[in-house]
Amino acid sequence: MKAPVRIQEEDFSQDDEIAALKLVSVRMGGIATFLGCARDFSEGREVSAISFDAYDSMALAEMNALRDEAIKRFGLIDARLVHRVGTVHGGDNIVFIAAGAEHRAEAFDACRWMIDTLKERVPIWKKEITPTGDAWVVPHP
Amino acid sequence: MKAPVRIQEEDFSQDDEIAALKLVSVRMGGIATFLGCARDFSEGREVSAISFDAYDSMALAEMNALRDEAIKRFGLIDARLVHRVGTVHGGDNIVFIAAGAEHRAEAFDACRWMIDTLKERVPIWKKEITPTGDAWVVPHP
Amino acid sequence: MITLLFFGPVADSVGQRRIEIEFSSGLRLGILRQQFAQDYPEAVRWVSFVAVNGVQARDDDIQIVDGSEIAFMAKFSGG
Amino acid sequence: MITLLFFGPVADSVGQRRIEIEFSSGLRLGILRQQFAQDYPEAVRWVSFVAVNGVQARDDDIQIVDGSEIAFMAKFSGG
Repeated sequence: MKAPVRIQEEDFSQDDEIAALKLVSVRMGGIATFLGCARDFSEGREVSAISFDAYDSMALAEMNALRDEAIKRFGLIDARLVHRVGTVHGGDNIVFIAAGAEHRAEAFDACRWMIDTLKERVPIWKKEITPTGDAWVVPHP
Repeated sequence: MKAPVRIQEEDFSQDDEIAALKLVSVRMGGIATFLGCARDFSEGREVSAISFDAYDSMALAEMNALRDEAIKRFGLIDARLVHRVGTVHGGDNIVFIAAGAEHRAEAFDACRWMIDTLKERVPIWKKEITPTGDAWVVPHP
Repeated sequence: MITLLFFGPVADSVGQRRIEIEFSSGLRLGILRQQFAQDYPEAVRWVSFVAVNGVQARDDDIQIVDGSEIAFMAKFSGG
Repeated sequence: MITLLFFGPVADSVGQRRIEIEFSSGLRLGILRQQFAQDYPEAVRWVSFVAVNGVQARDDDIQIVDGSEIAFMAKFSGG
């Protein structure tokens, strides 16, 4: 069984993640997930690939803290977070978040909170590789 | 390629559904999904199985209308809805909804709207099979 | 012919999933509703919606054409 | 020894992912910050956060102990 929080180069399977999430309890009535994918276009520029760099140990600790906080805050049964690093191309998976709860409202709220908060707190950086050069992405405040 | 809106007895794969959704465009940056599962417990009663009955032709038409409306209303790139009928057991999948958009906010809003509205508009009925007898579920107003 | 369709709790209460009845000209939804309530007083307690040919119908004055499918439906509980 | 860590745009600008420096007693975060800004004026423009041993640190008065890992980090852009 893979860990519920991971940073990895390789792709992941939603089916595997959901199966692992469900193993925790058959009292889970609603699972909300978010899958972030690489787009071939960003703010008017064509993007050939996206490269991710992470402060692995801190990023993993922050993602685990996020999971713990989401479970407690939204009363989840369980949650999983996977983020890829290295280079991905248009259509590839980047990040997957799943929140399992007894009912759907908590699952949706928690899933959304986790992806929003991951972007704020987890030390990962994205570089867009375009035909006219590479550029690190600076998030808007 | 399976249709984006389906009512079926057999289980489905999230990986397959997401792959089909992504084929539409590599401009899809965020995919929000909802998976509804059978719980072994409901409002204090142990539940051995859940059985679903549908007015198939009308349910399919309503689900297609839901998809069209969600795509238009939230500016989605694409969406998929699958609902199982027949008998399912604790932990089994019941319903899957996926919303793909350029950005995550629309994907989340649309996914949530689709499951909320499916429950209101789509002619499907659920019977809980418990050790002490069967009971059709009457939704709270 | 007119086909009456029942699903879920309504089908269980009626004891059938479909009933065919003779078409008579000038037939309106309200008449079918009344007939159904008279014939199946237990089942009608479940009914919250009626659909005519797959579209929800709220107006009892709706004219029913020959060959129509009328569904008497309980509150939906899918999802 | 103190290890300075750089990632993403900061690493590109510094041209390295880690630099080891001698520990000196009484070392505070503010001193390391100033030194970094002096040595890498281009890279420092990217820096929005500093972490000491994996925990974000905002107070320049923080005492740095021997063996610490100090990360100079740009705004996060994961997800």
